[in-house]
Amino acid sequence: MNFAAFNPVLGVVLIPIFAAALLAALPGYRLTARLNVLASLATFVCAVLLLILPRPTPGPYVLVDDLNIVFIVLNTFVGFTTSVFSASYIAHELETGRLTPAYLRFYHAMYQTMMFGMNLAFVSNNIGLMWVAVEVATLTTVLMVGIYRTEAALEAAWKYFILGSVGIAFALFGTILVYMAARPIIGEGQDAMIWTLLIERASQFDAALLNVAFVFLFLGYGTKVGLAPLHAWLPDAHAEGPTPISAVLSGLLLNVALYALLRFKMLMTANPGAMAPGTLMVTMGLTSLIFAAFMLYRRRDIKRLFAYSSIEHMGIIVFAFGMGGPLANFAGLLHMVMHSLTKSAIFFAVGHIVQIKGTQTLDEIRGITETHPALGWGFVAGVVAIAGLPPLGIFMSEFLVVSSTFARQPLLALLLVFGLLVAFGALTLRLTGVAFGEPRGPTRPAEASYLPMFAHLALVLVAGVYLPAPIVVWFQHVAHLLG
Amino acid sequence: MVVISDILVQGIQMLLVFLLAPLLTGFIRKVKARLMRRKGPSILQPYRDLLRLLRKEVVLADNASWLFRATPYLTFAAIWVAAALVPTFATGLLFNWTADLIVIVALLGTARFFLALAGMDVGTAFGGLGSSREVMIAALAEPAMLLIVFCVALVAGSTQLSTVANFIASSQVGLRVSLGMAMIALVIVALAENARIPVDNPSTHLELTMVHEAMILEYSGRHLALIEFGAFLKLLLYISLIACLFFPWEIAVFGAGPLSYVIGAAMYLLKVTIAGFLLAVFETATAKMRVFRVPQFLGAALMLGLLGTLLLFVSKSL
Amino acid sequence: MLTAVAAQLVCVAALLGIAVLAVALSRAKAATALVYGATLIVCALALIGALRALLAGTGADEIVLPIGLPWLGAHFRLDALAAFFLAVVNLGGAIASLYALGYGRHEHAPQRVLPFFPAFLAGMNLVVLADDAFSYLLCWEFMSLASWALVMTHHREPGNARAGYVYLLMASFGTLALLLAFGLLAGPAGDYGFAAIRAMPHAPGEATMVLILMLLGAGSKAGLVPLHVWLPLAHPAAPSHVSALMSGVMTKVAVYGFIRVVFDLLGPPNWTASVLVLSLGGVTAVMGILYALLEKDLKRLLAYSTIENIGIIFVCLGLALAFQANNQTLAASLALTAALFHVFNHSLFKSLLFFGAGAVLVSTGARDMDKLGGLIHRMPVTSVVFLIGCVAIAALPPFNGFVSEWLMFQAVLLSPSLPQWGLKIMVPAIGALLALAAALAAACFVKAYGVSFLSRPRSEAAANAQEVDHFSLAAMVILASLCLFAGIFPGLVIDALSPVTQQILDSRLGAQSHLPWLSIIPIAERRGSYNGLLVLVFIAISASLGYLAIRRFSSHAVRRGPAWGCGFSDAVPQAQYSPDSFAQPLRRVFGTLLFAAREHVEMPPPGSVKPARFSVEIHDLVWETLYGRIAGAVDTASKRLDRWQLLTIRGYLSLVFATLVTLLLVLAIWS
Amino acid sequence: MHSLDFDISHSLAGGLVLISFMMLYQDRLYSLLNVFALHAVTLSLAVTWQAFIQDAPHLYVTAAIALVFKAIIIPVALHRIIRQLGIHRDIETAVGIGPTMLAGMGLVALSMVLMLRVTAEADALAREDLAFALSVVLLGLLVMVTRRNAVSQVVGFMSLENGLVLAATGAKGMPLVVEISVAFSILIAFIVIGIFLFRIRERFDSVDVAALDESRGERR
Repeated sequence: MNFAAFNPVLGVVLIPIFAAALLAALPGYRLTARLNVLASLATFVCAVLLLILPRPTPGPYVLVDDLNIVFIVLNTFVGFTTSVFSASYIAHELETGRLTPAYLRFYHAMYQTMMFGMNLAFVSNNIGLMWVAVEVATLTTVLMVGIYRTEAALEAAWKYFILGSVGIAFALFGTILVYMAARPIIGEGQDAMIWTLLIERASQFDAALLNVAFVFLFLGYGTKVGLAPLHAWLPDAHAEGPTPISAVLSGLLLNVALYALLRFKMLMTANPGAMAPGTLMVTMGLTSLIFAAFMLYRRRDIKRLFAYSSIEHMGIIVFAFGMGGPLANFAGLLHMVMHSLTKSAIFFAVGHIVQIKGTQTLDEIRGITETHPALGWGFVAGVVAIAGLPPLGIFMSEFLVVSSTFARQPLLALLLVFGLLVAFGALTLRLTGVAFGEPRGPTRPAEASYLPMFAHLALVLVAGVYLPAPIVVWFQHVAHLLG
Repeated sequence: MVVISDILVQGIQMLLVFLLAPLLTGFIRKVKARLMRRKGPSILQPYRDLLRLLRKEVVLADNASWLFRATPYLTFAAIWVAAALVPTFATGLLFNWTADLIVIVALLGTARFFLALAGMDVGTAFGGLGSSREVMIAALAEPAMLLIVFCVALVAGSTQLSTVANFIASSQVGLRVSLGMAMIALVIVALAENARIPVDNPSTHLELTMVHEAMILEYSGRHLALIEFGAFLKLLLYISLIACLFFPWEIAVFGAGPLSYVIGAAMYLLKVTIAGFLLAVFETATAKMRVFRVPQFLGAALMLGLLGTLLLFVSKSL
Repeated sequence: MLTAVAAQLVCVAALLGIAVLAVALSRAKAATALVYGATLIVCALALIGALRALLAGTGADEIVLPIGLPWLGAHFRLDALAAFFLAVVNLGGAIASLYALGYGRHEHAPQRVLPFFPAFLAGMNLVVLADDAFSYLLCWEFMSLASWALVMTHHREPGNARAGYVYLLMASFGTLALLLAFGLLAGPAGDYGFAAIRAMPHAPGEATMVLILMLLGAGSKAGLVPLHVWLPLAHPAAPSHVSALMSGVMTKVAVYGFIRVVFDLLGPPNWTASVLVLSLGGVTAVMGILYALLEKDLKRLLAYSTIENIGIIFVCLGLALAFQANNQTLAASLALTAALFHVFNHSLFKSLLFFGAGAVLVSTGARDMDKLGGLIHRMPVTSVVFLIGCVAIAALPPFNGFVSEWLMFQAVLLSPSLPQWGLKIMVPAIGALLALAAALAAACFVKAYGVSFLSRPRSEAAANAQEVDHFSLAAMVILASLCLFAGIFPGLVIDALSPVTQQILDSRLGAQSHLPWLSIIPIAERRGSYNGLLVLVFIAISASLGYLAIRRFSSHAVRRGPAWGCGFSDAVPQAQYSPDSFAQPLRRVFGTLLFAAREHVEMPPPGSVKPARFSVEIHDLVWETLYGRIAGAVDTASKRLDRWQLLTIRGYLSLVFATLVTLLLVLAIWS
Repeated sequence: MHSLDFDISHSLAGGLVLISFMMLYQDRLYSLLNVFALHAVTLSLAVTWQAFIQDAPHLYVTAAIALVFKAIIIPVALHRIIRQLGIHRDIETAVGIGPTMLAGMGLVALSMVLMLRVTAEADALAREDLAFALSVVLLGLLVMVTRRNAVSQVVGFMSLENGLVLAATGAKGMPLVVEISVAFSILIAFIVIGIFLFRIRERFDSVDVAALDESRGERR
């Protein structure tokens, strides 16, 4: 096969779906786990190739541009590390009998299907296809959340499912409205759903129709992003599913929905008559941030805690994109990447901690740094990073968001700072409890590799101090694209 | 040559305060006794007391530390140096520029610091009681003192005592209400700092009412002599200070010749005598107040100092 | 050849390298000696570099590294101001390392200290060097974070977790305030470089806002009342050499931040700004020392006293602002010199005192003064150096603390020349507050020294205390000698500071070191002068004269006997004055109002054999009124909002529905 | 011809809104299901008409799905579930019928105001269609929100989805309509199966709140 003719886009999309089929068929834990890792690695390699090789020209279904390549690379990378983590995590679950081999097969197949859905959503140039892909990803995660079949897990999955379905419906209605707006300009048929064409002609669309469309899209995809008050499914889904899924949910699925939002936001900004989407995003972002910040105080479950922290960070990111401008967009993009890496690292740590302690209740986990120094300090580093302390990456983005906002809209910045501080207080309070103090509960050593966690943390640390110039240029370009 | 005469004058001053201090206390005691229609001891009695104490052996508590033994020397030295820095009969002494009014106050503070520590050293309830009350009084007296300094410095544009004395003596000043207030405040501070009635009673030995005496209760012999001497010096110092700041009449200007030195010295003696007499009259006529009334007493000084400063601003701006 | 700033950065890199090494070595036995030895050497080198930069006065030296904020790079700059603070930081760091060579051996969890100690030092160095807003904040938070990890060293001890939590929260609050300040300074375009900020004009309203934010940001790190609450919790919780660094040095880094932004970046201030700084400083000084006075934990007492000293420094800075606003630059440089001098002094004696407290902790295991006493007999060297520290911090001549306070009072006395009535009236009042603070400080340290080192031992441990190791003693002796040195040769220090005032205010005090007899005359001879050396010599001569005379003329007899106890001899040590009882008179005077202190006496009726009981209740009003309420409000808010988390699915759907309808309504009405 | 096209599709879409209102009015589960079947039939008619006038044969598939799946299979299945699970046959309302109707009218007015103004430039057909579709969507959501029974909520969701299909078919030339309607049918099937499997007898919020919190470990 001629290497140059190889289209990495196909790899990104097809490897997961084939792997899913294969994994559904194959028995045996060791083999499937390794295969899962391998498939994820291959997907990641394809994504990197996509980054390096010249971009394919946008077709009716496939688009690769500066914006989505960020998401794709990030997605496949975290997908890969999570699969590594998942391999050691799931082994333990098998031992303790929480999962049976049959369910494990299902789990691996669903994992790859989900990766397929997400990757498809990123590369699709058709807003209808994107919608379908997002829904596929959502439905697979619903199934994974309920995989333990405990009452709480089923309840969480059910809630996720119902709220997700309503979100799906909204997003679809919005998509239809966009089509309706585009049809008189672009003409009937598929062309009116192709993103590259839409954005070219967006300035001529009926602004009022776009407004309504955006409200629906915003609520629809916003439900998946986890914006308050549409977030209700998120904490439960994070808390009750297997931890790798929590990591993927926080680190990736939220990004998928966010990506969709950003695409439509670009459409809105391209139309001079349409309302500024920024106001809406800023409002919802702030609401999510402040609401989640307060919620953090009353959490007793460690995974639920970090689920709320994801809501909080999604709030910040949406706020940043809502503010717009090169600085804030750059910051939002950076924040999103950093959040994905950090939050999944935290969930890796949390997964191990929960397996060691056998409980998710915060009060029963104490003094981790003493009993498990590497894990404990890794966890501390993760929480410190997610709380926005330097020298880790999130600090840089928060710095940019806050300082650029303060110069433009002091009041908003004050609200933002208020939310950040409240959230910080809660996170560090819990951190102090979990990482320090008299150790409590079982203290046996964890039989797990901390490699994925430390890999993420190392990336976050490096990014906090030094961002390579090509990445900066690339992000700046994307920030510019986002307006 | 000049230096030698400078040192000579400075030495005379040091010797003068050294000799005069017990005499002043003797004088005050005598006057008080006479006011109470007692005969009273001789005016030279303080000298005899000191000599007697020097000859006595020292009784040290078992656990007294070196600090306890060093403190008398230190406090005595600090107070003596401070007293030597206050112009008595002449200004512009050789070492006047070594220290200004703030330094003098601080030197007295050093002395008190070590005395209070010594009071804590043996670990009896009395020592602690004395020390803690002493530092309370000092804590309240010092802000008042600073405001007085401020007030005076505002008039004279300096904290250097020689400069202040020369300036006020030069009669450019005239009578100022604010200076009067500052003086009253300084008198109050002086009463408190020297453990005089109504703040403290230097002659009491009823434990619960003691402040200063409780602090030095463990001292005996030559140590006590030094501390007593220090107290005499301090009293003289404050009187000299009041005289120098508010009544610098006929104080000799540096290098003015022996005659003006003599006149200055005579005037100084007169001033000290009058002050001692007034103090004795005041102490006879007043009763000691409760310890926790002292803050109000010193608060008055603080208020006076502040008021004086404000009035000065007003009068200056007119 | 390395430039000066590059050399400093190399030192920082070395410190970070040591930190990484310490992680690797943490289990090794020799790790403690290796790590502290290495930090000692690196800090000493950095100190030499900083002193050379300060004294040579070669002007600013800059470097840009391709890290940090991508389009800006990390700017570092070494000018006179930075050099001075670097000297303070590295002097403190070097001596703390020396101390820790001995003290660190007693640490039972060295792996929790060794990696963070050099990192902490590196952070402080970097803050001072940073020359753009991003690097500055990054290093600032890094410093906080490293020190937080150190505070959490003894995480199992009760209260330490809370201390760390409050510390981290307040640090973050401060950083966010700084972030906002820099956001304002940088403007909407985001020019985060200090050079750009310096060049930009700043509107008066903006300047005031920045000043307030700096007071919040730097003030919370420095410990200005009412942002001080974390300080007395966190500083004592860390190992003592770290406490010394936090109190003696890190608070100074905060002062540096304030000076850098307000004096250097912001340009000429408005005089009203100085009112705020002055009043906050005055309140901080008095409140800090009153807290200290009521404290009976030795290390917390020292931490509270740090708050007092920060207050003093901020008063000096406020004075400098006031003078600068009126173009009285000579007076401004006097006030700034006083501030910087006090920064230097406080770093010396507060480190010394914390080292002493650490020594006491090592040999008795107690920080509570109710369990100490009589250490002067058991720890001869420590007791002498601790005494020197106490005298110095109580601002008594001839030690260094007095010199800076004297300079400050000289500056206060210049205030009548200010044209504004508000300042004219206010400054003397603030001066009186400072005098009160100084007197209270003396009282406080009489208590600290008197109760811990003098009197009779109050516990078995105190009675059997041992002198500490030679490293610790060497560190303390060096600091004590420096205290004396700076006290008797203040002219040298003032001259070393003049490049800083020259840089910031474009004005300097006259050169002092060539004056006869090493006096200092800040403004003019007729205004005021001071000579620490001569005061010391006089006292020495007088004391020796007295001693010689007495040796010659009086009885030498000494008899040892029991102390006079009114007939009750052999009273138990608990009958001595305790820290609480020592503070009682002052508590009565100030506490009723400021601490809502109440004394409860339970006196049994006559004839009853029940013991009488006495108890004191003291309220930390700042904590209760401000922080307690905030915590309560957050709690209530989270409780209220949490109800939205306990809905049924239908409830959640209703929320979604309501949001949708609201947005559509807005759209319908708005468009 | 154009006006006839318009009138018919207009009246069918209007009929759909009317039937949505009827659903709001029902207080018996069985009658609700019947009304829903009517809703689905009307939808199927509307889609068929659109297929006819747009000359889009693939829309007939959508119409067929609507007819077979939603008008027949689902109602029957739900009937059986009600019987088998012994679900209470009254509809429990969270908000009374009267206020619900008022709110429904408000919602319809809102969607009219929005859509008619919004799509001033679009052709009348699409405009009307969208306005009705939005009304149906909002009314469906209203049903979900104001009714407590799980079954009535599913019905609400399905009527919401009918609105979507209406909108999609009304959008001339819109691709993927069939796929979408299939996808939604699967979704609904999942929900129905879920109800059956998880024995959600009465309502989505059948689980007692306190018990739910305990299972989350969030109660204090």
